[in-house]
Amino acid sequence: MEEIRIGVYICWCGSNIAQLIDVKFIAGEIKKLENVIISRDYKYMCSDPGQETLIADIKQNKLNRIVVAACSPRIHEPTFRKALEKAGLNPYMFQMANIREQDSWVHIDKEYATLKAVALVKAAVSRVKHHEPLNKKSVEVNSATMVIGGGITGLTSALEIAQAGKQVYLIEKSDSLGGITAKIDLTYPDLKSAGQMIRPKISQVQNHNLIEVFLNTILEDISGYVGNFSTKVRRNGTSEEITFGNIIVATGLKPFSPVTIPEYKYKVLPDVITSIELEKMLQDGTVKTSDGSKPDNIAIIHCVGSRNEQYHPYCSRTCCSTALKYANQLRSLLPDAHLFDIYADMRAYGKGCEEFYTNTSNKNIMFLMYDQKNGLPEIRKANSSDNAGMIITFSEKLSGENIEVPVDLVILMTAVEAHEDAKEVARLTGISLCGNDFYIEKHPKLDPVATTTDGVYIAGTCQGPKGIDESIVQAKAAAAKVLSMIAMGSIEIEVAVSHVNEEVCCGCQTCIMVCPYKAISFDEEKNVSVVNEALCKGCGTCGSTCPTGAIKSLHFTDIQILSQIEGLLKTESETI
Amino acid sequence: MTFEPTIVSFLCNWCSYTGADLAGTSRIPYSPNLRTIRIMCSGRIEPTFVMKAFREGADGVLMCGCHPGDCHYHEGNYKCLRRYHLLQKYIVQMGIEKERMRLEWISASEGKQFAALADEFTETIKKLGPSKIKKVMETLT
Amino acid sequence: MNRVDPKFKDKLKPYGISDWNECFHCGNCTAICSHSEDSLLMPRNGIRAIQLGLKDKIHNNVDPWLCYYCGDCSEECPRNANPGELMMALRRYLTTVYDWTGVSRIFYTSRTVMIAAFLIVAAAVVGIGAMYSFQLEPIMEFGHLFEKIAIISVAAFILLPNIIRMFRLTLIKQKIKVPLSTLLSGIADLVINMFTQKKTLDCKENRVRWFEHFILVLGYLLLLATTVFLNWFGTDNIYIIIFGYVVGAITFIVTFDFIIRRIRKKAEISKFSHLSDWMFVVWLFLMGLSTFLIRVFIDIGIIQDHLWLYLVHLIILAQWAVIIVPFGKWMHFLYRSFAIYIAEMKKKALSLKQQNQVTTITA
Amino acid sequence: MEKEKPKLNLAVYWGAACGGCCVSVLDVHEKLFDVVANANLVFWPIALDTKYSDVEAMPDGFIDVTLYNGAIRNSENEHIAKLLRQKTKVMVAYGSCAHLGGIPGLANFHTGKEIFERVYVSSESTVNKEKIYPQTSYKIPEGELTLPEFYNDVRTLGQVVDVDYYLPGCPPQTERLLEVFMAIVKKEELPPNGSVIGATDKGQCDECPRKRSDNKKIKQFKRPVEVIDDGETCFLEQGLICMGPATRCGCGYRCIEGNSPCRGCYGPPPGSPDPGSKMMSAIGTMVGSDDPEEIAKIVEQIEDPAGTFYRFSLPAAILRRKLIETTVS
Amino acid sequence: MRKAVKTGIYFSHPVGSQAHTINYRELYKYIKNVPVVTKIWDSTVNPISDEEYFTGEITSKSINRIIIAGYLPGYLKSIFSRFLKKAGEEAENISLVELYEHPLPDVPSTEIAKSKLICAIYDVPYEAAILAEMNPSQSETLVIGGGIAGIQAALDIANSHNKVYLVEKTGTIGGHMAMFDKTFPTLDCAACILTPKMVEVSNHPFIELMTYSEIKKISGIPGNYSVNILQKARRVNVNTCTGCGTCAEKCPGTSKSEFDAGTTMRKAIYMPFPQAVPNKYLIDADSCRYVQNGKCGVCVKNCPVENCINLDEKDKEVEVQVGNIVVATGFKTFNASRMEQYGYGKYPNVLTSLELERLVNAAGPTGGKISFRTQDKKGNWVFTAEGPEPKSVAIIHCVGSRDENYNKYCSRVCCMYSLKLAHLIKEKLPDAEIFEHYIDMRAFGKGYEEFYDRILHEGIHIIRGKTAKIEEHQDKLLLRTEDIEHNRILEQEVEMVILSVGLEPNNETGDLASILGIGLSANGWLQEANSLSNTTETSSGGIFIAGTCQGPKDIPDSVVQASAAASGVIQSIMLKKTEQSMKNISLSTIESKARELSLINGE
Repeated sequence: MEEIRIGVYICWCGSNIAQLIDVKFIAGEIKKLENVIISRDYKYMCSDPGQETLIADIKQNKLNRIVVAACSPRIHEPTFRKALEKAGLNPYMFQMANIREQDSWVHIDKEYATLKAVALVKAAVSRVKHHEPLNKKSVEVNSATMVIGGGITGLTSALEIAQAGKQVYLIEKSDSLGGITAKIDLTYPDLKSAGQMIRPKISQVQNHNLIEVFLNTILEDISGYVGNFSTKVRRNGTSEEITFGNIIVATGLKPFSPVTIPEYKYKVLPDVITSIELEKMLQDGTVKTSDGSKPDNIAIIHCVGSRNEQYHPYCSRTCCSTALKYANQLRSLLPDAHLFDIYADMRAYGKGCEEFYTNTSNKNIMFLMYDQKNGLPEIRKANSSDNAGMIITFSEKLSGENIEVPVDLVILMTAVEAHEDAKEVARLTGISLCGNDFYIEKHPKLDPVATTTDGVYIAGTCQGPKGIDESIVQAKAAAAKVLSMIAMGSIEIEVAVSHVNEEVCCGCQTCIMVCPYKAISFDEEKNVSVVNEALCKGCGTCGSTCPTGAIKSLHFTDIQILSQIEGLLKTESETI
Repeated sequence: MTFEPTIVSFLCNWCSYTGADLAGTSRIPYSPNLRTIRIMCSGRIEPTFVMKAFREGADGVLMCGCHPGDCHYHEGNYKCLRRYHLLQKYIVQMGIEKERMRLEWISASEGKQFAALADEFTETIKKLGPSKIKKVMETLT
Repeated sequence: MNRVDPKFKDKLKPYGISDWNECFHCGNCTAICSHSEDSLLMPRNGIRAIQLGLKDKIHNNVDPWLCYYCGDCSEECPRNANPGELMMALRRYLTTVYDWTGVSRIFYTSRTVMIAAFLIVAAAVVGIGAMYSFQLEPIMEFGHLFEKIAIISVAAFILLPNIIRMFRLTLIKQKIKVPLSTLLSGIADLVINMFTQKKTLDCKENRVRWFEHFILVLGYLLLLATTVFLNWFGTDNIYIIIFGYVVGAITFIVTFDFIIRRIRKKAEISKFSHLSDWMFVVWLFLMGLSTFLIRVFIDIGIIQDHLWLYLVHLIILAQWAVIIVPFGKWMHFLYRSFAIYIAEMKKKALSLKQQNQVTTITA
Repeated sequence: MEKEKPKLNLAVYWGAACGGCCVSVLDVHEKLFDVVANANLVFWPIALDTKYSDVEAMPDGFIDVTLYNGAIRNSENEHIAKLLRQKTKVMVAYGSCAHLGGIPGLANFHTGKEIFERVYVSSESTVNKEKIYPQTSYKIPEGELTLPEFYNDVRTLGQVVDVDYYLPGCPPQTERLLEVFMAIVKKEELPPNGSVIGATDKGQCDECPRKRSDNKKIKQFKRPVEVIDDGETCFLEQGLICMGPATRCGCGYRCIEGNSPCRGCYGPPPGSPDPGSKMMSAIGTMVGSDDPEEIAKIVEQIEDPAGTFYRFSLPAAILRRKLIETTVS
Repeated sequence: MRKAVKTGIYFSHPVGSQAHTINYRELYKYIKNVPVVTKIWDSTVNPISDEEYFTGEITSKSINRIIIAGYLPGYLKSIFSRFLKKAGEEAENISLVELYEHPLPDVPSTEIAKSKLICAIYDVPYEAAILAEMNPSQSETLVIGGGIAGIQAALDIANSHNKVYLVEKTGTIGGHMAMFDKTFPTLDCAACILTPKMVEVSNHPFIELMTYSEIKKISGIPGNYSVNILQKARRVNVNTCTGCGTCAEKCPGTSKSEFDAGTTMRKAIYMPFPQAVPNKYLIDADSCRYVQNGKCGVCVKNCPVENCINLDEKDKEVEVQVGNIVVATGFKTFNASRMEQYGYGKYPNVLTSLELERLVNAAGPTGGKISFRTQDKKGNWVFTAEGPEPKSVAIIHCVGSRDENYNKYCSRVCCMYSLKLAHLIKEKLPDAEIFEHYIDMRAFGKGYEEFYDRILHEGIHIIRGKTAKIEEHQDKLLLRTEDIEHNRILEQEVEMVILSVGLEPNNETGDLASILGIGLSANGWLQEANSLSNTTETSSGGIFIAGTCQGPKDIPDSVVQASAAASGVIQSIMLKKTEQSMKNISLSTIESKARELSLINGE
């Protein structure tokens, strides 16, 4: 067996790490460990020169194991693995110690933080001794794509891919395409017709010879892995199986139901309606109250269910500009009506939206500001002397007065929620959900349409509230990722998979039961379990379930983890 | 000197480790007693690791996974939960206070909760005092 | 609880601004205004009151009078909402609120009625001229008499009741109790402010304008005094004659400058001119000029042949006295100084009240 | 004619054990002749009257093979283990007790003191009002009487001396013993030191004749008496805890053949870091519920997890004994 | 078959200067005789007030479809829906044709109005009709701009195994994002997430990186553009420079560091920043003594590598052939000295947000310390780690944005970055008083509101009210603001003021637009093909836009847009075809295409 030669690098991350943790002390402590040939500290390990140092050390000192103590491995593990590869070392002969996110950024006491860092690095060192080289494997990519959701996002993604000449399966649960966009009359800030935009897209999708549309269809099951997925879809009671290489999830949104907000008396007072209900009226060109009369006073209330811990803490992003759009439409339909726009912060952020706000301000609309921390506006039925159907009362922020607004019709700008199917689709596709049930992207900034599951992309409002234009851009971005992958033709797959030692496996089949990906099958002849490496995602559950210890979860083997534990606890009584 | 426990935590890569990272990016301070081992899924946590941690001197062991239903690998966290119950019974039999071992769900967005958990668990362990397992195992006659 | 009144702002249209909605309340105007302070959040508060139609708040408040229209607020307004001109319009509106006769409201809201009034006055003067068979002497005597009667009656029947109304609205009705001694102590300031408008000096880079305005007020008042009390047209006193020339010249030269500025629209204050503004400066100019010319004509002895000049002068004078002074912009002069006085009284009353509260607490 | 091979010197010793292992040696029956033909039995207290002093007198390495059965419970066990090690070329831990601690190892749930208290004072059949406990030495006029010291903990042989081979089983299958013995005699190539011999690397399922599937979701753990065994289905799938998957083959699945689930005497297959934890993990995973309360209820049915998963191996586990306050000096 | 279509067309004229750009008489003449056009109304009748007239007309002429054309036609859509419904027709049968906003700078508006109208009349999407022709395309792509958007677009395209030329005008890629300390709302450090991407670009086998280069000329047709790129003389050999920095140590020429937003000085020979890609030095001709006076050469003498520095190197021009182009030229920040009332440039401790970004950055001029601006020996106002720390800081939002006097638009990122900066200041100076002055808090993105909420609880004073002026008053800065929420005038004395400057199109945007033949929208940003459905394409075939050159946006939105632009490029490469430029498609082609695609039938 070759001699173990470990290089250890402690990153300062500028001052992010170095200001709390004594990096030089760690480097010194680690230098004392067995098999550690090099132990350095460096300002920015992730930088080009940092990586160059690492590569040069590997080459000069014949290092065969590397430990970098820096930020979270979720950020830079790939970076350093690439550097190892560049130096001719197997990228898995590497271990990171997270001394930033889980140390210097969360602790205050320098001594403890440093001691903890030493422990983490020692753990990494003792773990890396047991690392084994793992080799990359690649699989062919099926050029077909499944798009889940037939709203504007799904349609755009489908078209974008089909127009590049690749097969698309578009799955829609309802009986029609178009989603929420089809229910919208106009868009902001240019007052374009949503219908006029989406109708041709729908017919294009329906008539495209490379797009197969599945309406009234639900997904029963998704199996496979990046490049080679298959699914069972059920349509009209019959099941069929389709295979494809990538998935774009665009399950869209659901409007929040304001029934739960007592102040607004939605469904109690008949003339309190939601934005979607107003859209219908606008499409028909007649806005009227429940008794059929023309409303003289109309109020639009923003942030209904948004920006409020009780309902949704997040901002629903589109409502402010949508409210401005309604103000315009109501003004043209009812030139003499008094319009009140009750907002919290006017978030007209998009291109042309601030100008739209300015122009709307000139249309004789009374803008009133409220602050949720002073309570929500309260709607009550008016008295006969009030000369209006309802009265809204609240504390107006810009005048500092408690005011009453007489109204006949109230429009609630309801929040945007993740679609109710999002959870189920997330389960099938392996996407993670954030606290608000929107999908979590692989990286919120740099990989906003990818997910942690390879080959599964998200686009549109399933990721978070956004406007039609923004959803379209996201749909295209997701399509770009898919097209890239199709163009490449093959893709490297997970290497840290499970491995069955056939010498030990006795065929109890417990592992088969626990595998979430059906990646393990039973070989009757040999009486052993067999792992399909392309299907295995490396969760390690089988490894921890196997009673004989025949299954090794590569890169997370028993010995690796046990040594890591040992390393972690070695520093017990040392002090600086 | 006050007793500063050493706690080994096993965090799943997708939720809990990310949540712990979030505590970091959000700079939510918590007690420095936690030493983390990242695994891909809480389903990978097996009793052996916990025993080993206690054996090597950990005063407490914390296991964290995604919330039920949120597991990146569908239901690894449930598997962890089932083992946890059995393991708990076992460690009690072995004379270890069951409070020394915890299984909690931390999602990727729960940086705050993670920090609070770390503090609270550290407090619990501090109250229990140092674990004597390592010493006992080493002084076996 | 205040009820919003979306219709209210429509009532303000005749006073100068048709759209009150551009303001998005960033507060820049109030912050930039050198007069604003915690107790005087101007002009944004006024704008908000208009937008929401909080009528009482506007009526009870003297804030707009404390604005001297330096124009800073309008210049840097991020939404071109023109708060300076909004304040001006409010002042016009408040004039009609204080006016017990309601005539000024009619004049502001109906241009036709106002022009008709001007024509009627002109016709009346011509009629009187005819009554006196267009003889210079009696007409001038009448004119002189008219001046005196007009001053006294306008003061007694319009100015005084309006000021009392202003007091009622802004102080008495709001149950603000000001001790008599305080009321009296403020009078000196009131007079000084009235004649000097010294608060304008607080506005940045406003000295020239203030000075101009100051000598115009002085010129105008002195011209009034010279003609009415010193009988300028009838006197032989060379000092009075020369003095009259000076103040007359001041009046029309300065107003001429004002007119030119309003035409050029360079400074913020001159950018927007309401009909009432035009009338005020033009009539003042005409008055100064015609007075000046009459004395010139007298001095060169051709007034007899140019009776029309005196008639024109009298027409202007009459229109000024019965329309512009009691119902037009002239009243701003008065209201503004009283507003400062009232604001000061309010402030003092408030601080007294606070003091009392403090003592009760400590007691 | 071949030159007669020199005979091997063979020792068999009995530590903390039930004697079953020695019986299993005897169970070679007529094959004993084969043994004797090839070996001299130099030390076997159960059968021969060899004194410890005789052993001490032997030169180092004199004994070719020692079969040590039983765990290390007292100072005598330890002393002889060390002595034999010194005199022996190939030390074989024979049987579960020497291998992993065996049944005596379960004493590690208690302290030595507790055991004495139970045995000499509180047991129902004992009358010992003075609470007299055995002493390691006792002065009598004739001199000093000594007894071995009773240790607080039970250890495996491997934890006391270096062991060359482990031959598991409670007791080991005699056939296995013979195979091993003959291999040594024939100087066949032996596995590396420290290996388990006389057993395969695979779990019991490899040989188990019962039908298995991947459906091992257990809703209720049962005791054998609670099941009407169909004689065909995997025990686990019937809710019976069977240590089979986590236990080496070699025993000839005799328990299973007797319709009794495997109890794990052969110890875990190679690669297991702990003798019981893997099985505990597997059994835990098999609990057929996702509801925490239900899981707890199901798990409650496993009466004695430590005793179940470490029946033969507690001293060899990562946590080798129960943590009891008094054990800490 | 659908029943005969009878179309009524209403023209809504704009008011103001735009009104005369379209010749309506010509337009009427052009469409009058199309069979399905039953009636044309112009603005002499007003649908808002003449309801009876219109319903009468629609009923009597059995009109069953309405086209509203002209300025902001959507404003009237609901009214016509009502008319149609009253007449018993489908309320949805309305097409809107905006005639006053289009992405074509050089084509007469009347011509475009005609083509848009004819498409609407035949009920064919304009986008479909102008897709008449496709050019064959080659697979190489040019990406202009090496900021995050350019990097992302280049990587996405290159990952499909197609060649990309990435042209960047400065000496390194990274753009503005590299200058930032942390990014909102997750506060992960910008460099940590950006530098790996930069390294990926430099290592990518399919990307040819051309830094310190500018686009000179573009000719050719969509699918086959020929691009002239000026490679400015770096004067340092990229291949041999080791980045050791000896040259810069000795270099006597100095200039304000661009990367540090002018907060510190750099040498004439410099590395833009430590993680620059390429990680090599270059010489800035303007501050190099040799280039300016012909005398110096200290760097050459000190350079340990032979022939690495060539002070006489000249700019050179290269030509590349590409099929598609992605423009990602980014933004510049608003020049805060234009707002004299804030005294930027006059008072040393009035900073722009970009300057503060550098200041709080651990790799910045002060190593992450927030200190006052002080004068160095040469009299330059710079920041050093030795400077004292402020005890109070005010941050002013909307500087140059949402302001009719400067930029009318909202710059979209300032609210969030201001909150972030406030947080970072608080972190560094826990005892300092921090004030934020805002108008509307635009925390609209994913996790932004939550971040705002968090800042609200950090003891930072968040005040609604725009600061009107800043004056210097005995070493301190006196701010005057109305605190709207608390009904008071705030006269604060603070020691440092941060101006949250807005975003403006980069200086080159206009020139580049004319080189590329694409339009500019109202505020000088690049004009997209369609503000609703297509924000990444332009009127020119094969030319895509991404990131902030199209309008202000934050990092995730820029990245998404860059990927979306890449999608168009990859599609084109896969099909080996590129769309024709709109302006090259004649009206008659559009008309015949529209007629061909049309499903409607006239009488």
